[in-house]
Amino acid sequence: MAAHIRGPEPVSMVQALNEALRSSLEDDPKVLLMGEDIGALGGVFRVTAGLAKDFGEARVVDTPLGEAGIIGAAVGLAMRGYRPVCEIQFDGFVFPAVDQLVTQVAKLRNRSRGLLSMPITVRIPFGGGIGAIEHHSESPEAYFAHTPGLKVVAPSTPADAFAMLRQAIASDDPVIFLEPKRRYWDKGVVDWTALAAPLHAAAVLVTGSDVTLVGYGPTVRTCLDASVVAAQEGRSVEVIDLRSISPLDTSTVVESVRRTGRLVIATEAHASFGPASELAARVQEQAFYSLEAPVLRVTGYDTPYPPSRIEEDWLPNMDRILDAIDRSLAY
Amino acid sequence: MAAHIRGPEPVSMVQALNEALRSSLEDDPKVLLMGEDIGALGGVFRVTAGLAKDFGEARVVDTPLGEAGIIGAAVGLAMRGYRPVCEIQFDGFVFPAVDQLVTQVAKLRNRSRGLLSMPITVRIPFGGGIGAIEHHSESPEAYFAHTPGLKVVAPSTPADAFAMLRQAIASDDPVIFLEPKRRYWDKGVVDWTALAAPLHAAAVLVTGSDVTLVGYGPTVRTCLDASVVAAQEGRSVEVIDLRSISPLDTSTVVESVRRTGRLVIATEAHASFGPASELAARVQEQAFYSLEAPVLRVTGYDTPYPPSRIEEDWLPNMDRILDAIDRSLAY
Amino acid sequence: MIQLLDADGVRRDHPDYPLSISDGELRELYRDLVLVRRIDTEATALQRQGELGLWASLAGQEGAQIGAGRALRSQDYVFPTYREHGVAWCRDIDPVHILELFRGVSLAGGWDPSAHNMNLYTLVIGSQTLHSVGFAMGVVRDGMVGSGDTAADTAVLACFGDGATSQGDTNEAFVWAAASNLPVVFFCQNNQWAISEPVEKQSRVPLYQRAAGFGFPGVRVDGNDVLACLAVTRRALDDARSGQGPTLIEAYTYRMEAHTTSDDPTRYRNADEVARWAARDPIDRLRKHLDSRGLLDARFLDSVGEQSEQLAVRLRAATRAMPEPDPLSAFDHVYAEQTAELAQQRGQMREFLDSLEEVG
Amino acid sequence: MIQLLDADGVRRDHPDYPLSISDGELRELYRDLVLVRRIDTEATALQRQGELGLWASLAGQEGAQIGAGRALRSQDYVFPTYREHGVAWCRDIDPVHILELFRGVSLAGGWDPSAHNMNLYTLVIGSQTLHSVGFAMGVVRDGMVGSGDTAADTAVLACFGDGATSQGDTNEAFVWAAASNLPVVFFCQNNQWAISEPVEKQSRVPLYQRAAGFGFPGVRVDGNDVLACLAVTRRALDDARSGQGPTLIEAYTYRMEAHTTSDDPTRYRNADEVARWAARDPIDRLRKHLDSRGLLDARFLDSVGEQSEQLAVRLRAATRAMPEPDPLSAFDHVYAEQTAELAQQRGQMREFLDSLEEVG
Ligand SMILES: Cc1ncc(C[n+]2csc(CCOP(=O)(O)OP(=O)(O)O)c2C)c(N)n1
Ligand SMILES: Cc1ncc(C[n+]2csc(CCOP(=O)(O)OP(=O)(O)O)c2C)c(N)n1
Ligand SMILES: [Mg+2]
Ligand SMILES: [Mg+2]
Repeated sequence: MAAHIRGPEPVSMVQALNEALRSSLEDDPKVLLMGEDIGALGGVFRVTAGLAKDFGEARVVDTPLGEAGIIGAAVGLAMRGYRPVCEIQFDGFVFPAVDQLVTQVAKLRNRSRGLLSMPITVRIPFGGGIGAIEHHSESPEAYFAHTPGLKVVAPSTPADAFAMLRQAIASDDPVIFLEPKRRYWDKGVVDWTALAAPLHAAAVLVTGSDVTLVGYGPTVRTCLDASVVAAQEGRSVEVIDLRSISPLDTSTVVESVRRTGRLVIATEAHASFGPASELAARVQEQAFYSLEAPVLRVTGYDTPYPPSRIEEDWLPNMDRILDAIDRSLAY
Repeated sequence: MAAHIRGPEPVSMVQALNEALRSSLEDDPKVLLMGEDIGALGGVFRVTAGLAKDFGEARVVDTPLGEAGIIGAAVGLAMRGYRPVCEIQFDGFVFPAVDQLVTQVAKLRNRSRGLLSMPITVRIPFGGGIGAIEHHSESPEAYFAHTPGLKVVAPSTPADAFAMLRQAIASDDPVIFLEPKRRYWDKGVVDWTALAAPLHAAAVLVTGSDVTLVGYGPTVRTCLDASVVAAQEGRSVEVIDLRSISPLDTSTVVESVRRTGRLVIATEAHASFGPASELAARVQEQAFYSLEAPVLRVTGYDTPYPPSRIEEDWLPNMDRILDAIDRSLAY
Repeated sequence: MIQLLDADGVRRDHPDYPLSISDGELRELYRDLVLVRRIDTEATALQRQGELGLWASLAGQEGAQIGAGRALRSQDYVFPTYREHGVAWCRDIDPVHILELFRGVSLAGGWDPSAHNMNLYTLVIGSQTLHSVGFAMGVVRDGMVGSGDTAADTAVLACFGDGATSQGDTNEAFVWAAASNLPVVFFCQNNQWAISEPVEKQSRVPLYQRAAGFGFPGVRVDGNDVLACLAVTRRALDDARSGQGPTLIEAYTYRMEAHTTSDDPTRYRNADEVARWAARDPIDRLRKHLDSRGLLDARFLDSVGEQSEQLAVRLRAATRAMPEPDPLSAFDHVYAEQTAELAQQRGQMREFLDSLEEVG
Repeated sequence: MIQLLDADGVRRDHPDYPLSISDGELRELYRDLVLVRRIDTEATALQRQGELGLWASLAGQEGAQIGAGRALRSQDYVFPTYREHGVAWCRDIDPVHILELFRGVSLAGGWDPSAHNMNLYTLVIGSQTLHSVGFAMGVVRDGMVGSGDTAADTAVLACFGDGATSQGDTNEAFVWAAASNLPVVFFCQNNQWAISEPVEKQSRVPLYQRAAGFGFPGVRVDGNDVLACLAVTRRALDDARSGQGPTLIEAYTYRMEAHTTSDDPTRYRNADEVARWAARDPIDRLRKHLDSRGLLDARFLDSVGEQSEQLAVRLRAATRAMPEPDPLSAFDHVYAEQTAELAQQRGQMREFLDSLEEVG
């Protein structure tokens, strides 16, 4: 098998995810992948490339074209003792599965007083920035984060992608695993044997003292870039990668804001009723006396995702983040 | 027809809604109702009682049992020039329709550059407190409020129910119309001919100076009760009924908070990534220097809606609201 | 329509569904039917007395449910709706657990699904059909189909109503079961009504015909004939276990009572119809048959009557004795691994409840 | 499988689908096929040159689409997927509008659905089948079914692929169309593949059989035979308009190219299969027929060739000339009545873009 890619050279996030799936399939015979086109094709992003060949069609299942079916069947498989890892082909196609996710997957443990377990991972390539057509650039995390019983995470690097996907699959809770598709081909070094950080812990990537800048998934790279530019302008930006959207590691952010007094959040999801608003609500509550400026949100606007030719202006790009940092510091 | 109920006597919210549907059917031949059991039965809450008899089965349509079908068919009817008013029998059964709502209803106007109009009203009895079984007490408003292209409203009185439902049906935008089912049988006087307030304007129900207390739908009554008790303790509470969740009338709330310096929000929806968080995020941003305490949220907890025998402790009841007011004033 | 007992209780044979059944077994079926109906009438009474918030009656459908339920082997797995009290009975689930749901002290009934090989009640129409498909995929992967070991080979029974055939989920389940030849028996109780909507609003052809379009067999059975339901379900389960794939069974029956105790059927159906179906009562039918064969001696009838009475007494007492749930239990089992946010919210609720107690 | 032209272009008759067609009409069908294929090859080229972000080829499916498209009357309404370039051609939709979508300057193509009686492209698999059902409900309410006025009576054509038959929405659409006897023709292009999944992963029986289970007729037609597609769709549309309800047509055809330009079909299908289907090319077949009847004179062929060349030139130029959308247009048409929040966000974007311009 492709263990050769587990070396010191940088790998893409796609490769890291593929390795995570491979090792999960190797480690646990109850793990099984299912989705549209994940078999011979290896998925439209090749995340499952080679796995059907190596593990067989019973464990890497090309399903009929129906997302409700994929998640509904995963529920039954989980009840039979399996750990299904479902792929939803694109963010915009998860909605037919929302009923099974919200009324069944999220609730069955609670409804059964802990007798039933739903160790289901739902992988969804999410977010924009790849020049795609409609329904291929959505950021649906808020729908799931608002649903008790689901957990929602998003890695931002190949290393996290590898570690977090393995953790998600090993988790006895259902995890919506959001893959930032425009970072799929970015490379990074993965320490294949490292002990992973807790799945739901935020990570302080850069320490700073003037303002806290928070992102997750696709915006983390943008936040890091912004912090470099801001540094050139003499601004010390602390960058935090949330990693987990639900549960949200509020305390790491609050602790940071207590020091910086300022918070800017960057996410591609729509502003209103979105993830940035939740973090703002928590931080204003828990760090009330520390805040020297309101929490500012740099997000996708409250419009449908636009045609790809204008997506760069619509997304929370570096300039918009720098602008928000300026506005925060101007208070 | 039952024009006799349009008198000065108080009517229940169910009656007011029935009258709004009746008058909309009378006024516009393109209006048509569709849903499960809305015909002969008159809906499980009798909101459509008598309408199939008076307007015929072509305009009050008992549909097959499928929520995706109800909303998907409404899209086609809208494209043919009709104004469908859909009933979803209970809040917990809207999820099979989420795909059509999010990917189609919400987006078709934008996608068609304004050439297509989706004048669809989706009536959903929502919220808890009636001793129901699972899936019959949900507060799904955040899912829809986070979706650009949808509007979301919730009346709290028979008078608003009558006026707002007529406005929603007349609106060229799709409106999720949430009916607070535990207030269905509360009575109130309706001025049947009054000029209605704008559909998306919040209403200051009680003026006060110490703290602003905001609710919508089922919690408005609770907020009013709390304000009376608080007054007995010498606290002057300003009560605002949001009426519209999306768009959110932020300015009315901000204007109030500028005076009171304090804000408590009461909603049955889950706390995290919910409506209360959005309002908190906006108010901390727009009234930053006025806030003397963090915005506090009194909400349904982040658990699945519990068995009915314990729902009263789970819901944002009056005691929890009073407690939050105390906490706010203690800052 | 497959029938093995006609409306007068006369036994008929059907070449495709031979049924050899002993006198003792026949009497046990009768006992099941009577006891299950007793659960139903008792629960209805408890609802009227305010002890239950709601009740969904199975009256009229006992034959279908006991027939299907008694066709199961213990290793088979059942996915019920909210009305499967008769099937649950056959799975040895204490009816008290079902009443917990309808009283509002638990969300979905408190039995252990794995202990009884029957999932909890599912209220969202159609959802469980997809679960049954997934479970069946697992059964196949476990090698428990067509292995030849009859104690191991396993089938899945997916229960749903006529109305559920209109849901996307149910039809997707048909697609999956057919495409992968899964060991699922789709057991549709066509009780003629989906709340107030007659089956004609859902389909203009008999429901069992739906299956052929997906590529697997469908059969209509007299749902008020417990023997036919037993034979037809047994055969379908055998087929499933031996690797011959899914079957759709339409059990043609009738919902004698309101949809639930909250419903008022006089608004949408007439008494004539109900009376016509009363004449086809599944218990009467089996009683006539047993009677004609001299199997209804007083001792047997007494024992059934007594057992029925004891059951009712126990249900009443158990319902009234159900402990009120702890409000803090809302926070249990939301996650396998509790989150900090939830732990904090739980703390807030506890503090708050404590403060009320201090005041009170 | 209904066929009116065999693989060698020999005309056959079918008793249920008589087709009288003039030589001129035959030649116009040929012109349609050639022009539509030219749109496709040109768009593929534009994608390779980076002028389009993506392209979904209809190559191989021209016969199905032109057959169905030319069966429509102007008052009929079409609900397409993302691959209906041939049907759009028959609805007089400028292909440039389609390219707008694939270039990324608009979300769904810029034509006016009402002007062409054809909805915008729908990308979410199956969704449009329910829209067609709703539209048909409106048609019935407008009295435009079975009125006897052939200029008014209206049918709805719902297009979808083989993969779409697995979606809940599509099956719910079958339920609704059957239950209300709606004037919908379900036109399924079974091109054998749903991206990488062969049709056998979706169904183990021919797809047209699905309809019978829902209570309406299904028919399989040779999708590479434009005449058969024309005749079969025409009859189904006539039935729909006259009040005889829905039909499912399975047009048995093949996707000759990749799923889209992003796809790599060598990963999942072999060249033999493609070659076999190339021998059944719908354009070749009609060409042989016309040739055998002496209808392919040089003048006609030249005129088609010239028109095809002009079309390609125009598409190239128009694509390159498409104005870049204004980023602020994202805020247009989100609502009929703009909200304060959106107006404010729009203002923020404008200010921000202005500030960049000042800097730049
Ligand atoms: C998705 C969904 N929509 C609506 C409901 C409300 N509802 C509960 S039972 C019912 C009718 C079900 O009819 P049927 O499937 O025939 O089962 P029966 O109750 O007759 O046993 C409806 C509409 C629901 N539970 N789930
Ligand atoms: C709900 C949904 N799920 C997944 C996709 C991704 N997707 C796009 S096309 C396609 C295959 C469709 O196959 P088919 O219906 O046969 O149409 P064809 O492309 O062959 O014309 C898939 C899975 C989608 N567009 N919508
Ligand atoms: Mg029924
Ligand atoms: Mg296809």
